[in-house]
Amino acid sequence: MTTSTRRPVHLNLFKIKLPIAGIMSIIHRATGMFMFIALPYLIYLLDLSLSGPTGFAEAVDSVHGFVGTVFVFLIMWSLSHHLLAGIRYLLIDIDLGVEKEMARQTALAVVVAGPVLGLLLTGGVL
Amino acid sequence: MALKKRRFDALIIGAGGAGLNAAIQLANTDARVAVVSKVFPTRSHTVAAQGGVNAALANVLPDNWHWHMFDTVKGSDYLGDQDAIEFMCREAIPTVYELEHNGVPFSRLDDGKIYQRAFGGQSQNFGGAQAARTCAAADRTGHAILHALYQQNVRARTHFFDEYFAIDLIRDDEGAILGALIMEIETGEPLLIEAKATVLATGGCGQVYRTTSNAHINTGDGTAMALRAGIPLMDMEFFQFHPTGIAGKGMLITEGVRGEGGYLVNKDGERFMERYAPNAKDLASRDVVSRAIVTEVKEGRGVGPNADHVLLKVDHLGEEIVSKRLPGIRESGRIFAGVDAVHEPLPVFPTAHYVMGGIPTDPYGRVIVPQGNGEEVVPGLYAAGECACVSVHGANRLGGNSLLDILVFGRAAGLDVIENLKENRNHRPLNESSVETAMARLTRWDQKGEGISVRALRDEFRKTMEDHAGVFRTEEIMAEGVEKLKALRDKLPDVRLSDHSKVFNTARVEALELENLVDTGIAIAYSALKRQESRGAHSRPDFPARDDANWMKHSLYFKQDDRMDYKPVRTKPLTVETFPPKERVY
Amino acid sequence: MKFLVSRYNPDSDAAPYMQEFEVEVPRGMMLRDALLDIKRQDESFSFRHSCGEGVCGSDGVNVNGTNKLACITPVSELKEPIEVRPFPGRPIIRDLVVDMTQFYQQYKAVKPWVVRNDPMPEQEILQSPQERDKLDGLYECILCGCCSTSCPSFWWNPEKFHGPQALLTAWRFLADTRDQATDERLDALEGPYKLFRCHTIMNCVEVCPKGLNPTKAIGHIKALMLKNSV
Amino acid sequence: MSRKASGLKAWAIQRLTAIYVGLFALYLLLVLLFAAPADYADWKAWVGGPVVSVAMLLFVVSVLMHAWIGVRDVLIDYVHPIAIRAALLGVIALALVAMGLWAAQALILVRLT
Repeated sequence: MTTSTRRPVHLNLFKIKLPIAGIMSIIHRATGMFMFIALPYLIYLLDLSLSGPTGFAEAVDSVHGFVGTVFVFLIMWSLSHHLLAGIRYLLIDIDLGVEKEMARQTALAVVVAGPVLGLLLTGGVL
Repeated sequence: MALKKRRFDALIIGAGGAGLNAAIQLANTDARVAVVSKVFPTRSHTVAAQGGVNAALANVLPDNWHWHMFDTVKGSDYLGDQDAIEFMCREAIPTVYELEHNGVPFSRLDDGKIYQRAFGGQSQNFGGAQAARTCAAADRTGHAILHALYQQNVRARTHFFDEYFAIDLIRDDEGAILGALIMEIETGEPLLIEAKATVLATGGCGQVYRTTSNAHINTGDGTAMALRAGIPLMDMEFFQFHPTGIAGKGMLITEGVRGEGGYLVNKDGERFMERYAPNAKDLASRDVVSRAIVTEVKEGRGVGPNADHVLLKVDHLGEEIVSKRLPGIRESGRIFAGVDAVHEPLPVFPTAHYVMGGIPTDPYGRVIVPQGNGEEVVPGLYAAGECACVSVHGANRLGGNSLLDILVFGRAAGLDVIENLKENRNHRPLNESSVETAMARLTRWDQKGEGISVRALRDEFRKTMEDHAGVFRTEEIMAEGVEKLKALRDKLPDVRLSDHSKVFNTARVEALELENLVDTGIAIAYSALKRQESRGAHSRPDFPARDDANWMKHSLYFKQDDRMDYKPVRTKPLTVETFPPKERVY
Repeated sequence: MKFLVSRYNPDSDAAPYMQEFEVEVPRGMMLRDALLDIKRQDESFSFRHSCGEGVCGSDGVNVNGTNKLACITPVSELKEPIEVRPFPGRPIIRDLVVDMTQFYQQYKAVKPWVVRNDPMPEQEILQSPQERDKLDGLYECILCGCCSTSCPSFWWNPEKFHGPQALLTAWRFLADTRDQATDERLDALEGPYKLFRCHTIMNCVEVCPKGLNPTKAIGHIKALMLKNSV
Repeated sequence: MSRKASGLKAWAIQRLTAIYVGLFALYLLLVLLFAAPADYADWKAWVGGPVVSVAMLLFVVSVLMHAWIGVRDVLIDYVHPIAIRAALLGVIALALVAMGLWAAQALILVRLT
């Protein structure tokens, strides 16, 4: 058909239901991208903290401010989610939790555990 | 706009088991073969066959093709042609092995061979103990076979016209078939396919009845096309009602359930088949079991609030057997009857299932018509599968013989086309007036204005068929039915579409299908009215006995003037002795 | 009950829109019955359907955001208003009918047939029940397309990513002890696209009307590939 | 990375690096939670330790490889015009190398001083 290129496509993501495992997956991707974007700043902090006592103090200070705390929380959440989701993926690779019900439950667990763990870790490290 | 044309060596209409098995034979040679299907090939109704395919492989119990032949002749109530039946039962064995080589995932026995289950009407040693002859891929045998055949055709690069609807055959003044006019459903555009040989493999026509196990697509397209081309339909009065459809819905519960040990009970919990068929019980032939169920319900022993069905007990088999051998049934029961077969019995009632009759052919798939005192082949036309009548099923088909029929005769037709092509190297000249007639059938639906809707006429027709050409048939009921059906046929010219758009207009397809349903349905009702005996699926309370003296003959219905003709049953097999008619008890 | 169905006729509509229908819902009604009722009200409404019992795979649609087979989806399980749209990501031909060509192409691309180099035996190729069991959960696929059209990776790369359906089929033949083309099949799946666009999102598993698990099949392909390359 | 191997190899490396990154991140978090360095000297001593500094370097390299494969996947999924995708991949590759060198320099300098 010559008209095929003009045909409409239904891809309204607000009208397509994403199952819990899909939600977990897209958060996995988003957290990965966030940490990638945050990498230069993390390396800057590492460099700064190792540059000398002043740098170390500056680095410690910068993560204790309001913006810094929010940043640390986002990183901790991202790390928790990405890590837990990653473990889930590795287990699925070896056929553990690949059945539908189990996959749903573990996905939900990861989505819930991410921010909770993120919050705890933020409190713990700061 | 000029009509678009394509030329092929062979044209196959229908992409179920018969069409695809014919196509694969051709595609494996250098013939140019086109397969036209109104749905994507794996949506063809072969996909719904559950139980299996019969072949005397003797993997489980002793067996040979001669026993299989006896059961088939007996099952046909001695109306089947014994030469064709011998051919089929012999060919069954290599056919099943070929399927296995083609990738069909048959269930297996511990020794690695193909699993075979018990099915109704199958015996050892000419009517002795129950045989195990039905080769199965769990309860999805048709699905497994159809997909494998499609896959083989993809491998062989068969040319598919998916979602094209066949309008009519094109023929010349000598009656030779030159191809067909088809319509691309997606665009609504007609296309003329010229072919040296045309194979009709359009499947069944269960949609003529309101309650049926058949798919929406089973509208008798091929049989109606043949009728319009002046070809008669044979033995159309023999329509099989499968005993175990889900009550009120029609979805099939395979005979394999009874083969695995399931049985029927009435409202008193009585295993009533013991009364109707003391030996075979629930595995008696399908016509016997269907009549028994209808009788139970008529005599007030039905189950449910309306006492309108019986129960199929499976729960005693245990979860392992059910989920291993009958997983699809458990699923269907849950979805459509709200019943888990592992714990509860399934509500069942006979459902319109299979037409034994069809386009008359010889065992090579060639369409044959009466000519003078004998018969003649229609040049360039073949038919195979449910739309054809070789006659291997006679008055009643055995479970597991339909997949066998489509495969054996689809293959035989394909092979004969190959031979035919060696002699006929050129296309015959096109006959323009025939093309115009076919085009008129398409353009007729462009008429605008008020009229009866397709849906209304269709609903009324199917209801009338159910009421007047069902399981039990008296002169009175059927005569009234034929008049009603003819009256409905007369209304066809007044039917109008309100939607005249081109692109994927399913209303137009349904209108074309309606014409096919009407032609095929009337063939059934008319042939039934005329046959004054009870034989196989054709059961007449006013003529309760089989009448071999007057009626051991095939009926032929012609559309023109609703004319009937008859021809003798071929009782002489190819190599063995004739099985003479005997009383049929199970 | 209130139904909202997606309508689009290329002859007259610039874009798809939702149309409201009221359907009376008796007990046990399937979504396909409801769509047929809508067609009764408006003959021009188009959708594919055939067997009505979930084996032919014709009537996959997107209902309230999830891909389902209409004929085995009880209306009672759906939340009102019931919104019915065509499969996501596929070009719409008309109303609920989409162009599945790409999906079939991907299926054909995995060479879905048993390849046997040894000469065929006169009888069946032997296969133990345990070997045959490996095909369970694979061969039952009905090509309805629910899985692939719910897969984000397939939405973004339908030309290059095989999609869950075709990969399930690929594993169906890799797992068949009769097949002798393991290396060729694995080689053909290499590269970043055909197989490795799968990110284990598992939308496919979520929607398969036959309860099959393409994710598991894909995992088995990857594992076999890894095993054969070290 | 050869064209032929860019599927399986990338997938395998993604998983291998994930395991290492995950384990080391866990260790890092435990240290920060329960034995956080009190001051610069503490911090420098810990990071500059022979085992930790090598492990840390390996961690950085793993993170960068993991990120490369992950970001590449994202671009393959969403960015289809080949020129734009190639340009983005180039920029990202450069950025990752630069970040790697930057982190390595910081970690090596702390060993030397």
